[in-house]
Amino acid sequence: MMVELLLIVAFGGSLLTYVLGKLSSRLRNGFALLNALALVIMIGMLYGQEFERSLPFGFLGIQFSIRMNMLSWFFAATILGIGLLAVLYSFRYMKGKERLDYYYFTLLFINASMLGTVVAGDLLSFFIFWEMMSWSTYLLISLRGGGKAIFAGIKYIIMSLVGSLAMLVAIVSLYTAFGTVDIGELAVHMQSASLGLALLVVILFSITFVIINALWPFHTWLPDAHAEAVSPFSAILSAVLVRKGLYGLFLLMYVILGFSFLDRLAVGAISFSNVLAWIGAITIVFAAFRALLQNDSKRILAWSTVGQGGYMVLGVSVATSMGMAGGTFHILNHCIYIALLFFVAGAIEHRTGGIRDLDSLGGLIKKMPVAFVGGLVGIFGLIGLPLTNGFVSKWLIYKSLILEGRPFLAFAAFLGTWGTILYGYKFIHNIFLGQLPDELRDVKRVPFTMAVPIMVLVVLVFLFGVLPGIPLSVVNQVGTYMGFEPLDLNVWGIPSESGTLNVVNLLAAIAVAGFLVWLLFKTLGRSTRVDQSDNYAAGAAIPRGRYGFTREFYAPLYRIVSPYVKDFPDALFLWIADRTKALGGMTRKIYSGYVGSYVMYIVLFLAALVFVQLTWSPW
Amino acid sequence: MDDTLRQRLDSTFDSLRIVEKGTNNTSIAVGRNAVMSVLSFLKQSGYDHLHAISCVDWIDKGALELVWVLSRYMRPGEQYDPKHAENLLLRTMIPRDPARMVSSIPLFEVAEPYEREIHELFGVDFEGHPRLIPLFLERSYDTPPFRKDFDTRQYVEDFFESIPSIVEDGGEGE
Amino acid sequence: MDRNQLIKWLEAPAKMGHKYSLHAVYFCTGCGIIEVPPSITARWDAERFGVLPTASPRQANLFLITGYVSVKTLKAIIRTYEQMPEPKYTVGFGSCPINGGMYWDSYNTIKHLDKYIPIDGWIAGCMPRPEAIFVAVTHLWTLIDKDMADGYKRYRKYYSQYRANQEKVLLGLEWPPLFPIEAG
Amino acid sequence: MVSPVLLIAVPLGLAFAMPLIALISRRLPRFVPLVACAFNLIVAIRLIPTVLSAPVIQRIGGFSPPFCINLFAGPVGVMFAGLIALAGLVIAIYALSYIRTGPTVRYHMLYMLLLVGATGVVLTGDVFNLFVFFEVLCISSYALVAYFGDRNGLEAAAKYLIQGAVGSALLLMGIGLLYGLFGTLNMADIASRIGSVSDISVFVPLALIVSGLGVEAAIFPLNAWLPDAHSSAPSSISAILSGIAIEVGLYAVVRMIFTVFGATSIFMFLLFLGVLTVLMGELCAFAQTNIKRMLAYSSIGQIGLIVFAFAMASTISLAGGLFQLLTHTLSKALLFLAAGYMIHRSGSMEISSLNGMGRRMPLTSLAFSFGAFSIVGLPPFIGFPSKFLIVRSALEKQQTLFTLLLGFVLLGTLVEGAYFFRVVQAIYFKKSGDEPASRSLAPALPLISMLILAVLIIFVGIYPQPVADALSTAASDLLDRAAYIGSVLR
Amino acid sequence: MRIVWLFLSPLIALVAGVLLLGLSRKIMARIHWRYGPPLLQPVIDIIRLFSQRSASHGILFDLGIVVSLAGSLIITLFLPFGNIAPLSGSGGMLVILYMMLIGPLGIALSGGESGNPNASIGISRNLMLAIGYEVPLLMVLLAVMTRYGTISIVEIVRVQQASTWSIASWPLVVSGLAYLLVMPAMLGFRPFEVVQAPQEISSGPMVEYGGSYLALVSIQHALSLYITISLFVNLMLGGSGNIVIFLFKMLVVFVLFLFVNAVFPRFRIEQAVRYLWRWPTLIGLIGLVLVALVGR
Repeated sequence: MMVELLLIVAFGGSLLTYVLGKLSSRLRNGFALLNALALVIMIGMLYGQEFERSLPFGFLGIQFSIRMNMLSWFFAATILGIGLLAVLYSFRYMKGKERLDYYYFTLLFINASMLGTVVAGDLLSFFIFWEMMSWSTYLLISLRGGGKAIFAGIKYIIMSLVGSLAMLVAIVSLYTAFGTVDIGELAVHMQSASLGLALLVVILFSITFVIINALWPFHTWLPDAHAEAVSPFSAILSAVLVRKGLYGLFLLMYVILGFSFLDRLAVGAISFSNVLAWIGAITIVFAAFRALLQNDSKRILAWSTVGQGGYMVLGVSVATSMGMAGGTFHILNHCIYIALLFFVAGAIEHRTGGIRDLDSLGGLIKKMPVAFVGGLVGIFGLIGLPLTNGFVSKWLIYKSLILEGRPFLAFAAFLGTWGTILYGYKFIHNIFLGQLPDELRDVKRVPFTMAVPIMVLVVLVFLFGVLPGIPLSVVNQVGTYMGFEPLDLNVWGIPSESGTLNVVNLLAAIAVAGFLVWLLFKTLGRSTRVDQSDNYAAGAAIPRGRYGFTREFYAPLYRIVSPYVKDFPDALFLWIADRTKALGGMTRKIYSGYVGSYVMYIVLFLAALVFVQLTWSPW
Repeated sequence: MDDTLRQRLDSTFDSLRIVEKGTNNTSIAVGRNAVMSVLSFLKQSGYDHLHAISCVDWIDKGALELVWVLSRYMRPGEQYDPKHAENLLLRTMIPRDPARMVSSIPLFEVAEPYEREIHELFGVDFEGHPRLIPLFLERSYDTPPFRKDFDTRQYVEDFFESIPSIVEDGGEGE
Repeated sequence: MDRNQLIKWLEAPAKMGHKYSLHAVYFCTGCGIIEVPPSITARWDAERFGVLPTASPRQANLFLITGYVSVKTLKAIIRTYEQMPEPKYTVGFGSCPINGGMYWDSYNTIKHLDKYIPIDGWIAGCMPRPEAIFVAVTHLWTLIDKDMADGYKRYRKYYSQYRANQEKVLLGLEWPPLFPIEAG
Repeated sequence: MVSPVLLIAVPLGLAFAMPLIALISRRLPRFVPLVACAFNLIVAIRLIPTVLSAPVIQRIGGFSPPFCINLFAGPVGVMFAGLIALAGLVIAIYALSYIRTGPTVRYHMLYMLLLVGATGVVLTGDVFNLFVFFEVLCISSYALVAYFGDRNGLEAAAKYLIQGAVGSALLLMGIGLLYGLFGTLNMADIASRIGSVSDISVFVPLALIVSGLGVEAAIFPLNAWLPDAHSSAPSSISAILSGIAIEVGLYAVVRMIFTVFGATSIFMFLLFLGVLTVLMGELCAFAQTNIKRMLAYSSIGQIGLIVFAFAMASTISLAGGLFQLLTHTLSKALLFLAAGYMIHRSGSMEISSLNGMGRRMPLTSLAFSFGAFSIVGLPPFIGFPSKFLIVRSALEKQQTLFTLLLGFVLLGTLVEGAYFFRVVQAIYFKKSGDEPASRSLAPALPLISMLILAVLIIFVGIYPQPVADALSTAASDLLDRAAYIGSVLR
Repeated sequence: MRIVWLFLSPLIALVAGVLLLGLSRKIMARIHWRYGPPLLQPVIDIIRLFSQRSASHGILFDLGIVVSLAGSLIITLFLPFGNIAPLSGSGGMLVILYMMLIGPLGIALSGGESGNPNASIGISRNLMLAIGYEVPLLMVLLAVMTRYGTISIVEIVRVQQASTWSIASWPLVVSGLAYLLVMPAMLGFRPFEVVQAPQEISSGPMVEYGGSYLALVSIQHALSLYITISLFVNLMLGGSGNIVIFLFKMLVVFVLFLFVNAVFPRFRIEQAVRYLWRWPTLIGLIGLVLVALVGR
């Protein structure tokens, strides 16, 4: 009964928020927060339960059903957790902007529909929630209005429409083949499915999930959508919504088809997991180097989301229990630190009056220490430094890649990490370090309601980094649900034989070494605090406000790399778009407006009919 | 300096004295207010490179002499040939105390730093000069330093000696 | 490394450290700088004495002013001196920083550099040879030993006078005073 | 049980009584269409349960079937009549406040005649009677297109008239040939005798009738009149035209092919024609900047989709086709009505002039976006079940040809999604440059009609089950010729 | 016993690193026909630096240095040193690779905080050079790891002890060559000394480091010298059983690259990255392909 209640509260909540918004904004904010909190508590109570129940009402003869297991619980928890933080964050961020009722309604509606996709027991309800998610996201991406937001919105909705049409055809062909859309029954039927049908279903489903997960050829909508969406929503968009594609892949690969079946699909070396792995690898490298060339704080994070998506797919496609655990755990980690980074970018944009261009920011560590701590920890998580959660999941992915003997994939992953280091440092350096420009002198600190989500996520990054056992036990249960034997792990790490990961030694070593060096520094060194203007400039006094190096931070690398990282899928899609527009223009010529030709069409049509009948008489 | 140029100079300008000292060392002395017209005339006839403007302080004559050093690299109609470089000095006398002169920037852009230097060191005020701000010196002096009547030793005596050396023992022990 | 060297090291490591590792900021002004390259390359090799050229004043403790000091250069010298970390020693190289040298009567050069920044050692001569640098360095060792090379202490103690002189010559500096100046 | 003939008789009577009512008071005739449609709707709803079990045959003129004109009130016919009545009612409410200038009495009379013609075509069982009602329908729509009397209104009506006349001529020739061949005009009678004659002599009348009716049903080569007619007619008229007139024409084509001729071999041709119409409609609409022309071209696209569904000739596909027809009627009517008032407010038909309409007319733009989302086929709206049924029927054929053609059709819906979302974005997210965004709602009456349509769209979208069952019985009725002939000639 | 080594190996690393530094200055001087400073000059420098009072630009300015030195210290625990490897059990090569990242990142953060454009230019050059040499280095490391089928470095050393050095074994000699070409860049020696180019950007990130900061950074520099070379020795030259031979091998490798350092001019950063992505990467790729073909 709890899951239905969950859905009702989620959808009902969003509608009620809109209505309450008409009354008073404080009431609406309070209710939105309460709603999100209630959902989180409910999903907490559902932990560990595993059941599948059909719902009373159906749709055109197909019965809907609800399904709760570890996999959907894992995704539902991430959705609702980040949803709660985003709602809390957007109170202050969206204050003073217009159309707030609309914003809160769509935000909660998207959360609810994502929850629906995750909890759906049969493919038709999965599809319905999926469609509702995509058109409400479209409405929220273009919330800010203005040319670029609209372009991003249209681009998103068309690509997600292509995806959902492909999925519709796949679901219906499954329904026609087996007469049922229930995931459980399909898993049984699929073993006996004909190869042709299985291939068609796999290809169509993976098109949808690759588009939403923004993997390499179909990633082009993500950077625009992120750069134009409001920060709380781009946090949800990149942390959770994009990962619905992965939930779909898990559903397809492990629950419905089962991995043994997928190998049968392979012809020679080109198996499904191989292709997916290589797409992931290309995504990692391409996105890492594209992110280097960006100059807008949100676009860098958008490209990093595209890149990190490649890691998860890499981990999942290796399909050993360790790779699987690595991929799943990376989903959780990525959703934590990318939401953190978007909250930080949003806070900066909020406080500096909408400046996102990295060249005109700098030295904000003095003014916004909380944002700096959040940004630094986020970038550390993104890079995967030891003691952060990113390290553990990347360690699992790398280890499984190397032990599976796939060095080139591991190479792409490592290269991606180094690319992340470069653009991660550029993000921190251009915003927080360096000289504080004059116009940013009176920037105020991060407001409290925006600082709380940042701090919560910072604690989470370190907690999961230092005690990986806790999240890994959940990831283990997800792995067992999907048919992998669980990793043997203790709270501190993975004590397996082929190279253990023991985070406690790491933590102890870093703590002791750090303390010793700090002691050495404190006793021996005596230093006086100096203002930023007292700086070495070959004997001259430094020019006010112009003494920094942020423009084209990696200029030599740009010159070497930029010819190879042109975004040609993007150019390809834009070319297709305006070719159809031209084609539309041409076809309109048929309706030339001259009635004589219209009548000629009718007579010609008749003559053709009769002529064809006379000569070949096909009818 | 070829003869044709000499005749044309004599014909166009009246109060003009041309002195030839050896090869390639001719100087033209001209009245104060005819300088600009002679300069433009010379520029048209090929002397388009202004090397420098310098200033000589004839304190006994009570006058400052400004010297424009021009040079020409090709006779009209000929090809450019550095070996045919011909130099020319244009001199003029201006009174010392209201030392004022028309700026030659409209003709020669390059004259700007030279005029600033002469203004700073000789105190000649150039009308029409866009930025007559100090070029080298940190401090400002009542009589411009390069003038002969500026007694540098006296100045050093008054100013630098006046700066007290650091009184060591005045303070208490370390 | 005979016995008493060892004892000295144990008693006053800081002083010994300073003696045998003088990282110098060569302030290339006037004609003195031409003497510095031979002193650090093969023929004279200053590194034997631990003297090494550094890129920025923050990393140095020896300040070598190698030539005449014009009014404009004084501003840069003061800025660099103030940016050096605390136990720092300055050596005036050549006669010009001592008393103006051959530019004694020029209106634009600084005559007695020690009126503006404290100088610990002088090397006489109108362009002393590289060996003179090493004489100065060894002489500086003895000064450090006897705690007489206390230029930086004098600067801190009489900073108000130094600052007054500096402002008198340079008509206003673009950076705040290094140490707080008490009233008057 | 009330007899179906009332469905035609009462509105006809009222239509002709309109001038008399006009004499009584100037403002009364506006309410007559309202009353008529309401009456029709009630009668249709009363008839549906009885008809679902067995069709009602109504003899007119006392003779036994082969010789008299009989009405065949099967489930399809009655449902169509109900749909026509419903759409007519809603648009009549809309027209109350929309049509103020010009000869309003004549407008309402023609409007009534159009509805009567449509109901007649749907219910008749006699070929010639079909032609008569078809003519009534066409002529009243020619006249109504030219109602505003402006330049392009007249020009569009003239073009529509010429093409309609050619179409009707072909139709008449076809019926004449049929009469010459079989000596009877009763559909069931012809259907029973169709096998006894050689193929080619049957094919010619079939070709003539199909292309004749096809002109009105806006199938690809024959629909050149539609973009001009719909865009220059008053909005309420273009709503009723693309909502009712095209569907009725399509019903006639389908009725002729399925029951009267039973020409199953022509379906492949219809299939390709449907796909072609979809692509033509969607591509032309994609390049449009005028809102009403765009909606007109999108109607062509939707009609192509319905033809594609009918051409697959299985019960599910017919049910899907009928469901899509219902979706199109409701949502396209809603779109035209909403667009009507937006153009009324912003002064020009260009899409760019609709920028920022979301603030100025919030409810109308909300209705417009509901219509847009349901036409594209997004879940909570009525378009989704119909698209689902069509996709299911196409895939049930298990043939690669059908999957390929389905792919093209879905591409068409994708393009349709593109240009509809572009308009929705223009309405909500683009700032309107000129005057400040003063909120002025559309007057009450049009809002009510739009509200009814919107509620219907969402309700059927969420709970499509009863409508789907009714439509599947209607589809099976359309399909089996024997039952039709049996029930009529018994 | 392991606890003793836990504290001893960083000290040994420190001493070895500082000695290497002192030796490098001596050998460079000898190459320049100069007498050169005493061997313990770096120690003297560090003592002098610690006694100096310096200027700090904020908490991150101090913390960054502390983190980078702590990071380098920790790596020495993971790297086997002769037959001693106190913490090598908990993580293997991947942890080492990531911990090697903490040193430069710490200095980058504190350098950035100093607000000096020279420092920022130095840091961006450092990161670009890093991604330059990481491409071939990763290929080499992956070749080694796939060749020996393990990610624990102790395992790799043990296998090399049993059979031949990996630089001598067939498929890895190509990777060894690539590793040799990349070593000057990792050590920051002359052909690739773009990061601390004193003449161009006045010693890059270290422009604002005063007394104790410069001391800590030079200690960290010595440690990273030690780490890079001991990693090379462990992976390629079979990291011997006892400490003396291990140190000797390190000395040989170090002197080899010192000679290269003494005579080469300095690359521009763009030339350096183009070179690193051309020849060493090509050789590394061939090595990796060979290892993949030869099979585990």
